[in-house]
Amino acid sequence: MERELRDTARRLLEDKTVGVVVGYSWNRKKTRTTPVFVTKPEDAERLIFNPLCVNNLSVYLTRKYPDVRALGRIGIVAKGCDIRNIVVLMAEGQIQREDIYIIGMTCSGVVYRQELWEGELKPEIMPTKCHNCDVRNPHLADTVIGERVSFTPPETPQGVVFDRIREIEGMSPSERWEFWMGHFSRCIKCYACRQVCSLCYCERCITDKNMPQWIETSAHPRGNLAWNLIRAMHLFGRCTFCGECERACPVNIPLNILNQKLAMVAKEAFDYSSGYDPEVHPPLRVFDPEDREDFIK
Amino acid sequence: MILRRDNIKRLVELVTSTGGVFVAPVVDTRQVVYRAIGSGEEIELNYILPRNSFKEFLFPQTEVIARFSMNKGGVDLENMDITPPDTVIFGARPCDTASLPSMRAVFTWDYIDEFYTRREERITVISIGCTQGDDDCFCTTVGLSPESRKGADIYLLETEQGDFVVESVTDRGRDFIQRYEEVFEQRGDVKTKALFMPERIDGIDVERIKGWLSKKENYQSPLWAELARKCIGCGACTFTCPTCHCFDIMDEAGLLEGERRKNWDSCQFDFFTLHASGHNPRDTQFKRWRNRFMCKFNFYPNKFSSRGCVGCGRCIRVCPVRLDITEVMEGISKEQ
Amino acid sequence: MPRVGVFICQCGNNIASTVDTKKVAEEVAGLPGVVFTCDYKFMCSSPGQEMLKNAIKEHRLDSVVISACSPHMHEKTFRKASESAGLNPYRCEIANIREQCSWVHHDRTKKTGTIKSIDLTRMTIERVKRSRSLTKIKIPITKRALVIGGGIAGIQSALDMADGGVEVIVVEREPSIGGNMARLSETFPTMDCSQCILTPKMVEAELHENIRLYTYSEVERIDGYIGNFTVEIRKKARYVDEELCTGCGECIEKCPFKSGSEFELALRNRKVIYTPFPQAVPNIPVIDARNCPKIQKNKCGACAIVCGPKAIDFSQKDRIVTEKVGAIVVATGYELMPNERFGEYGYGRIKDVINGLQFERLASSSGPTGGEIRRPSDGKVPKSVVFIQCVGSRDEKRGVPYCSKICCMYTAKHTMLYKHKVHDGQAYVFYMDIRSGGKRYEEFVRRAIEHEGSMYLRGRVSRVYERNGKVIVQGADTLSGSQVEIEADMVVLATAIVARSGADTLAKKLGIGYDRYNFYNEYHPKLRPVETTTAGIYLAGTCIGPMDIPDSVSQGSAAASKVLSLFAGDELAREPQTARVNTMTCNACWDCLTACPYSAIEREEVKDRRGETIRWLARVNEGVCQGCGVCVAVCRSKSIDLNGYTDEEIYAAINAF
Amino acid sequence: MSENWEPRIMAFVCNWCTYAGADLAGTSRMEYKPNVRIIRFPCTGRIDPLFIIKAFENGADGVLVSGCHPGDCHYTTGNYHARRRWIGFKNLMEFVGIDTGRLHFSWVSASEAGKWVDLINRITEEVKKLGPFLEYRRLK
Repeated sequence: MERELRDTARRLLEDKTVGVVVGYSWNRKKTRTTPVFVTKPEDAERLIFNPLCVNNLSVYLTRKYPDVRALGRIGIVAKGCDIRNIVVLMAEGQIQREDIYIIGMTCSGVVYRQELWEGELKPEIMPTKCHNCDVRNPHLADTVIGERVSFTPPETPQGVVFDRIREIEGMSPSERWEFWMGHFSRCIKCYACRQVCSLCYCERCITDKNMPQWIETSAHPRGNLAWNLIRAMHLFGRCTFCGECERACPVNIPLNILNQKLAMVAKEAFDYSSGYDPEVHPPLRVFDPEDREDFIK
Repeated sequence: MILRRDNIKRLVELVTSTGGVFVAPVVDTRQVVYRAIGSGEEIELNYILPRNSFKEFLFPQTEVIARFSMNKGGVDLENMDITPPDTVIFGARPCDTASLPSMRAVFTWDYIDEFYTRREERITVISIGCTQGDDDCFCTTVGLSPESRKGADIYLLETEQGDFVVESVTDRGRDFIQRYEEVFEQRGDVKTKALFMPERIDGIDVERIKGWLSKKENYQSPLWAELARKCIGCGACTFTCPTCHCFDIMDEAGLLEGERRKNWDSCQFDFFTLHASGHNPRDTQFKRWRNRFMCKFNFYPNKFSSRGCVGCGRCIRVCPVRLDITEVMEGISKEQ
Repeated sequence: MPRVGVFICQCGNNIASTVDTKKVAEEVAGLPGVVFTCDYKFMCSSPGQEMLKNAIKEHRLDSVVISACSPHMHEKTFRKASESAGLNPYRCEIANIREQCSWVHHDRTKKTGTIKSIDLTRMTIERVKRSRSLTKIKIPITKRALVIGGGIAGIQSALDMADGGVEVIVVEREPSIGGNMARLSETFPTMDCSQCILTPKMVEAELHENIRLYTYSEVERIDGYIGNFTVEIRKKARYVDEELCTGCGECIEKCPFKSGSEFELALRNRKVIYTPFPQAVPNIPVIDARNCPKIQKNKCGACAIVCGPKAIDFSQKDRIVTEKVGAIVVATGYELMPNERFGEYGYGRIKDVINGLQFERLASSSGPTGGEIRRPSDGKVPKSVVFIQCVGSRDEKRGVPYCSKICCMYTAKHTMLYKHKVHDGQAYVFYMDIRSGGKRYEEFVRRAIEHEGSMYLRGRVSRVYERNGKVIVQGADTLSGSQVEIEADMVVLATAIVARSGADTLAKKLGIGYDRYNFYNEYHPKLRPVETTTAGIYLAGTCIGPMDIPDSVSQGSAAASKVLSLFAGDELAREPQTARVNTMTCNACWDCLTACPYSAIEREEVKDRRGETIRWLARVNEGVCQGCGVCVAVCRSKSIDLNGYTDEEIYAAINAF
Repeated sequence: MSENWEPRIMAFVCNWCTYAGADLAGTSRMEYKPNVRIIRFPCTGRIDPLFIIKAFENGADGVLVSGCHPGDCHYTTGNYHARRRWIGFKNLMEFVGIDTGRLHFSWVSASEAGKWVDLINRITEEVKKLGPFLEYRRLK
């Protein structure tokens, strides 16, 4: 698979189909993977692909990276889950299909965090998204690399995140409040969750807007709550559950639970799942006159 | 002197019962963190390095520096008078303690920042030599080691039995031991555990890096973009770094009153250098990353004769894209 | 520092009985930036307004708050007064302490009312401090109008506008104007001949110096906004030069080929070069290219040979004409529901089952039978005719749930026309209900039943079939409770009125709303019946829903009067409550563009000096924006804001809560 | 919580329906609880979740958002957009533990003065039962 990937990348760079291939490579000690920008055909040998390739590289396709765009048309190594983000970026006019070349990777799952890797991919070190993945074979790509993976996701989604959601739903409001305030109070406002998210592409994030300053930037519980609520809300109907925010969070706030809860709301209320069809509008910019309104008295 | 593991609880009691704050490593949400504790039970001593540095006890992430109220006549201002409690930082790692002189240097340089210095004057830092470490530790590469006493008031070494050999480093340390003498015992015949010495990374030469960075033409080197293009511009490295010290002043106000706050800021944020005109001198992410690196290995050593990097490796561990500062150091060391 | 003036109105006792206005004034006087406060008996009275004006001048106020009745009552009054004192009117805000405070909290101790009034006033003060001076938006107007559809509603509208001095362009997709009304024989309830009343109007439209007709043409594309539309019109190839043709008709005479007449609804053939009907306007023929051997196979060409002025041009192509207009009247009319879907009535299968419009043609003196009622199959005069109402109308399952409104009337008319022409004939009518609301309408139906001997049967028809040259109609007479079977010679179906095919496509081009039946949506069904939610586009006639001629004509005139009042000034002044984009931070994600109910947001390309695209931005077209603020709320980066309701103003008001 | 404590309720309403409905309650001299403070918007479509968070931050014990019934929107579809946003936001607020009794959504037309009166009375009672929103105010 890596051979094929490298050959493909080399060819694409040689025939100038792309100016850069964004992919994964090893760190110095070959213990972790890290994004790499390959611009020379001979450097294609640095590319790797394995279950440690957790990063969602689609973040480098956004308007925040003019220097990556300046390298030319971007070839991107992407797993199915990463492609879902690319689809959202396309639906929201952030990238044109023809401006990128998607090297789709078939995937049997990745690790939840690289630290957990002990040389073998076991279900217990895989994130919830992998257990329910319906895009192990890339759904939108210019070329697909790797054997076709046959995997049928369970009918009802399974995994820690879903268990936790059910658990939290079973709590009383005050228990839920305690749960989340406990987590949010740790927030250090480093915005790793935002920066790692390819859908948080705003050149000026709402939290950076002053006049008026809707969200207090101080990392006190009130400011943290406002930030986390609005972050979740701004991803409502858009988040693909790639899990990057939670992975990036240095203080382990369980953002996957929050995001997935809202993804379930979007699915249930609008029958919408993000990242599958770039022609379908994200749900908050459109409406259906028949939307449910049992909560509106 | 010996501090028996069982006596640490007592030490916590003694410190906290007199109004002091006792900071120690504890487990929170699958991580070891420095935190002010109420009881010695919470302490976790099986750890490599806490997720946070203990700088937040001297330089809080957010703190009120003034309050104001508005009325017809204008604005009434009330400065905050800080009288911090005595604070013990227990279980600090030598890399973290080594950051204290660097922090002090910057907060007392052209202006004495009393919010920092007053707290610093009231802390006693008790460090423990590392008996464990990981791949990301690189203190030895930047001229430090688990044996470093720099910044510590008391230095502990773990014994085979799990107790600690106590060594006072400063007067403040000596006073502390005297004040709480009941928990310390005379040293018997003990054997200390071997320290974990991170391997020195051969390809890195800190002096050479400084030399390279000092050359004006290298500021525009294409190497920067190459090494740091993957940086996504979050503040995780700066917020966990023991020596990063940038802050922002923010007003948070209701209708007629409000507070002025000093909040951590990060040179990695694109708004850090954004001018009111809309111009941003550090307009791409690698330039911001270059700044952080320059700060640690050039500006700092030039200005304060202390280095901005203590080799704790936190920035490597928390980086969502695994931008390894030692790989950059290596890359630059290779340059002429 | 802002300089705010606050005026608390007592409204006689309306406010003062439950609110201590003096206390409110005193309390808010302590707020930073408030430099003048007072309370007064009637702020809206002349002395009250004078007081406001004087205070603005004397205290150099830069904004004012009037705590008084609802802004829906006197916001305009106070803004006007403020403006006359030199203050920007949009820096005057109202705190509603009457409808939403003094009148709903009856505490005579004035405690609750006073507290709430202080709060509401304070919130408004904070808001007004952040308010901005705004100026009305001036939009230049192109004083030309486009009418889409040359039926009676469109013609009326065009004539009224043209008489008012406005240049009008009428686009009609058929070769002649006139629409469905041109097909009718006589019209209810006066029974005057349709052609006789319509033709003069058609001619007038043709000759009017302010009207230009584009027949055999369709609207291709529409851009722009109120006052400033650009319209592309496709002029379909007629193969006859309109300038040269004299309308002599020689070509039609000589043309050896025939095809089914659209106008006659297949009851008769026409020539391949033809005018749809003798009184057609313009009287210029068209060649039916599909059936013309010359165009298809380069054979014949008889028309060109006989044409004196050499007007025949076989090489003609469709042409796109661009016109600029300031307003659009949409009058695309209706058609009848294709009734093949009602198999039990035998339409399409049995020759002598026809629809209402076909019957109009049979009864028309210019029709295929010269006005004699003769059935299509064998040309015999039918001695008994069954009329079936509500075919497709009021039939949710197979047709449409609405009532087509005119069928009761025209069926009554048909029975009379029939009776007048076939004296010994018998008309039967199957109906569900008779709906004859309208001036002299009920009398008309009664006449049909009582004086003209039409047999009205209340009930539905279950089956229509042929037997021995007769059309057998089986149905129920629910009033007598019996099954009936009628041996008829002909059956006429009153099929449902539906929107023109392609009505939805046109609506999308225009950016106007339409319902599930493709009828166009009025801005407000009662109070703004001829306007659409898109400013500058108006509606008339049956494109809105089924209606009769008088209603269509009224609407045509109504739409015309809307356009004339729009064109009364040289510029259009609009409230400046519009959205604006922060071009520094817009992400061009197009959330706003998709969500905007008015399509007021456009894509703007920003290019560098070399002409390369640097970025895209959302841009608000102030001429179209209605100021709802949907775009502001969907914008995640808050790169769009709404004048008059800016984030800063709202933030301040919430902060003062 | 003292017996005399009265909740503070913030209402975000649209200009054309609910604001007019509240006006009608006044013109009809109906009476209702004085705890509500209205902020007027052109349309519910203008109302951002940020406003609701800000209201709680500023000490609101309850928040009401109200506009035109579906199909009645002055701007034709603003309330449909608002409704979608609320579906997400309400679920989110519930999920983080904000009691549903503190956040209300409603359609009140310009003619429904009675509904407005009942609504305010009901919400006031409900929030009163929940007590002051100390959990939020304590966040610092």
